[in-house]
Amino acid sequence: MQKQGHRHPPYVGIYFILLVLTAASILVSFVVHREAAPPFVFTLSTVKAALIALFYMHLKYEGRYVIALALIPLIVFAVVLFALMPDIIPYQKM
Amino acid sequence: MSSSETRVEEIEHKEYYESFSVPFQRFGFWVFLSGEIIILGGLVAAAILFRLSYPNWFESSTYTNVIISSINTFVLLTGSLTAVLAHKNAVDGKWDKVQLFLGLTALAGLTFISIKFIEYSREIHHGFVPSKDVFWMFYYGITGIHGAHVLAGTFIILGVMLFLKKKKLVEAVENAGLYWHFVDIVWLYIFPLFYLT
Amino acid sequence: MLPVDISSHGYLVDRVIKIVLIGIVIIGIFSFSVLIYMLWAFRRTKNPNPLPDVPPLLKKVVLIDYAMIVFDILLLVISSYAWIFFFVRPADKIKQEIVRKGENYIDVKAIGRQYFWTFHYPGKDGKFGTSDDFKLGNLLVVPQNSNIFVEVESKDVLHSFFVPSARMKYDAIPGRKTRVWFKPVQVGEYEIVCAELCGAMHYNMKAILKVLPPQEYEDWLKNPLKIAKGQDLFDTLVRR
Amino acid sequence: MTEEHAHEQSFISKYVFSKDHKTIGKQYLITGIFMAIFGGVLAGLFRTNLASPGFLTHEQYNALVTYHGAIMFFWVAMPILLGGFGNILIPLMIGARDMAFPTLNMLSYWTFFVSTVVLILSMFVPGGGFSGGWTIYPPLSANPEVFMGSQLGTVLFLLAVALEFASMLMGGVNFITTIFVMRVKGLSFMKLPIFIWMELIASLLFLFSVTPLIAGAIMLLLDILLGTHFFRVEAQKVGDPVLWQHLFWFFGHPEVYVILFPALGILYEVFTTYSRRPVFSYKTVVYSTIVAGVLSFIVWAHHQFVAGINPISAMAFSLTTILISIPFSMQLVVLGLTIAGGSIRFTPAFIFGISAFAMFVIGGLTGLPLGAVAADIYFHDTYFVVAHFHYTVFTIAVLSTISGIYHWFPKMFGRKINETFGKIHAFLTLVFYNGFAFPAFFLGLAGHPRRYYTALELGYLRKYQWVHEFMTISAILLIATQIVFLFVFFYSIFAGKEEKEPNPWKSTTLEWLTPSPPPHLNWGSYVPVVENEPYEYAKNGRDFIPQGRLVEIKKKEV
Repeated sequence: MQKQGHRHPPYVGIYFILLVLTAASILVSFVVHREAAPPFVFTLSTVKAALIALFYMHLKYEGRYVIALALIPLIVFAVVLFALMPDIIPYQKM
Repeated sequence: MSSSETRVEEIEHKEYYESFSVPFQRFGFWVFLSGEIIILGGLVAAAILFRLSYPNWFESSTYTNVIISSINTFVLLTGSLTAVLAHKNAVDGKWDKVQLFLGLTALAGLTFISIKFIEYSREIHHGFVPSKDVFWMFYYGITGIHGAHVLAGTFIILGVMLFLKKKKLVEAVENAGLYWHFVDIVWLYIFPLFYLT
Repeated sequence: MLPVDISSHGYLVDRVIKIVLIGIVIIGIFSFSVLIYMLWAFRRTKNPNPLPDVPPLLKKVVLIDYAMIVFDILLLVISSYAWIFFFVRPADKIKQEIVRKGENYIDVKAIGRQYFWTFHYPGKDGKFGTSDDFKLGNLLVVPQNSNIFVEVESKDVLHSFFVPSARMKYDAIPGRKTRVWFKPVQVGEYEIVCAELCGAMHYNMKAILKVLPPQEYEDWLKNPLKIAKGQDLFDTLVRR
Repeated sequence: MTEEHAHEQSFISKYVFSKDHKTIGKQYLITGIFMAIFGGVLAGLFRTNLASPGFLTHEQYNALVTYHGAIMFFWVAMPILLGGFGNILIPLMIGARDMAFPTLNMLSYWTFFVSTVVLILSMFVPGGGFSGGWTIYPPLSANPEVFMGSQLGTVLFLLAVALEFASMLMGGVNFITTIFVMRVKGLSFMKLPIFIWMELIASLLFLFSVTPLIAGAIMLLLDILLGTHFFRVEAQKVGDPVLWQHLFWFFGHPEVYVILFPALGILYEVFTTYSRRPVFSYKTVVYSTIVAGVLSFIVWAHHQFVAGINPISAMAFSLTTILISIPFSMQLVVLGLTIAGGSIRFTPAFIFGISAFAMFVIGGLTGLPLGAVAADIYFHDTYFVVAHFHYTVFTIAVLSTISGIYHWFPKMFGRKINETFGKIHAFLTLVFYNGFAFPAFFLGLAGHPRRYYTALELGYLRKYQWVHEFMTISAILLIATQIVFLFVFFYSIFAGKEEKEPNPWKSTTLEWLTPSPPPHLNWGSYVPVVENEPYEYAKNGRDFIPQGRLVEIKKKEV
């Protein structure tokens, strides 16, 4: 019942991109100042995660229901994170 | 799902039910994954909240071993590649190659867990126990849960390998792979959170 | 049913409560009358065959949704007003204002433990951590018409500093210090209770809020412990 | 019944480890009913203590309060409304032959069963069960040294809750997949019976709300077992108890809707059937339910207005909380107007349904003072809250459920349940229930905090002791009524009059097409074909038009 329509994306090529990005994030964490590193490193992580989700997990070829199932948790994650920030952080800093 | 009920389902499915773009096995698996994303996401969210407010996080994170964890990242990514190649071959009908690639993925899982084990024992040996401080409790909590997921993923893949001897189902290979990729993505965030920054 | 209100802000809370209760009683009575009318008018013996459409008059019941929206907005406005006025502003800011205006104020720490409250007074110098600090067990003595800043804190589990008569409630959370403000305007003895499950004797975690006229409070302050010891409330302290 | 010979099954695979959704649903239903009686008896015990203090010890009182809350939510409302009615009705109403994953379904029930056993075990471990409230607030639950129960009891309690969540998640995955993928030909989303919509939205809400709490529960267990301090505070070690409250209520509020929506779904089916009128506005129901579901994710902090959250975000949460009353008022108006113009049959199912509706109006309206942030300063954690959630949750878990049981009893068991008894049952339940729940509003106004062993210790509450006594008597009578119902229920399952008619109530939805009880694989050698809207009553001069009809199929040989 697998949808046969799409051609296989270049899995091995993506793998090498992932490895290069990983090396880059390790490099960044050592080169860049520690306060400034997290945004870069996490952006790289997000790029990698997007590559895996889109190609390895075939989200690029899925219908809207499956994409919704993948996106709703991220929205929930964001809601929890941002709604909790004003409550948890100031008290932890004391 | 071996009784005759399932077979009735399979035959009748297309004829009697409203058409739906996704096969039900994969849809159900994505529903499950959707929940899993939030379980690990919730843990990571808590970690981020404490990370942003806990000044000594970076200090503690320098004690974790970047080399070992980089090797582990490599192992997981390779497992992802072999899992997706297994699925590709399954779609193309080359079932002996599927077995090979699934075997490699399971091997990657076992390697990851062994390396993690060595890492844990070194850290505990040096006195970094979970109750030491905020960083270490999150470190053990999250990597522990993640490790359990890797273990589960390995078992799923081994189970699919055994299952394939009887039935050649593309869905089974794909779902096992999906789980593996999901665990991999989670690691991509854990790695910088605890090792790099 | 509401207990007597002794605080300067309590009337606002009471007003919100009264408005919302009157509102829901009106909406409730209306809904129930429509419901009972429908049950009576459309029973099978009276109306053996269902009508093809809802009677036009009843369709107007949909307006209750709009009434609900209006009521909600009203409620939000008055409730937010009370909240902004007395609770949103951090007690620190209220304090600055009060210092500027030159009004009276006292600082107290309320520390919750299983199952008693201790109230720390800064003593004559008005600072905590000096030798003239003193503390009372389960007794909070405050002067009338003075601004009271209570820093609520807990040493073990969650408690809640609830003064029903002052319309004041705030959770005592371990690791966090929260300052709340109220101003008692009526002399007398009132109860402070715990409103967050804190263990087996939760129901017994009570203290007395004693509001004294300013002059008596000054007298009391000269020798606070002597008078406080007269209270048998210290029993709980002694037991631990 | 033509299929029977092809599926000769042993007793164990037919009644115990069954993969048939109807059997699993009945297993859930009956387990849930037993837990309801159990939870009710617990309530009777601690209410007796409130009337005459000293009946229980302090630890016992707290433990009973805790278990009563947890049981009624997790072991009664959810298994009955999702596990029971959901399992039985979803495949029947959408014309499927079974759930999408029958084995998972069986696992779900048995995980639930194990969780029930663990829960009851945890009550009787040496040192006493968990007694920190069903909200499991740390540090009370995380610090064994300050906690009054035993650590083993706490761990087992958490384990039981975790197993129950796992079981309901399995069920939820199954429900969502089944409803999406296995609708019979012609049954598009906008033709689904409202009950199915409600189950779908409830399952999605549960899936997305419980998972952060699972993350929290893992952290709490680590706190208890490994001595970490996610939620505990020790010197130099900064945990945050408020984080748990956030995670808990992020789940806790949608959870209420998880059980509320199926209950409302039952009411829609019952109201349309017995008043012979279609739903007043189908689309309003669907969309307002979706809106309410989405909003339910951003209202949670109204449980924590005075629990140290940022006052500005408290205002934001107050706004969303009050906003959520709008979709619900729309729902209730539609539900109420469904009977307008009808020809009402006062069957037990309808009487229970209408009382559930009326009680829910009270419950919903009294939510407003709790959502308004200034009033909540006073009402937070008082008996007003207790009264409010009994008017909502009791309505959901008991009144709607019993309404559903009376409605679908012939379909489930192929037998009738006595109508006269049902009417008396409805009347007594309503009277005793109001007798015990309504006075609690006044206790709340008087400032009576929740979870108090006795009110006699507080001067300003001492004069209300007679209210407690009155409430206790009503509560005990209420439980006694339900125990009588339990006997009648089981008597009717085994010895009730047989129901030959597949559609005794002349209802429209698909489940009434097949014989009662439905054969294995639900439709025998027929299959339903959907042609109409779900609720076509009083249309074109006909009393009712079924949603579909059965057509015979030629079965291919396997």
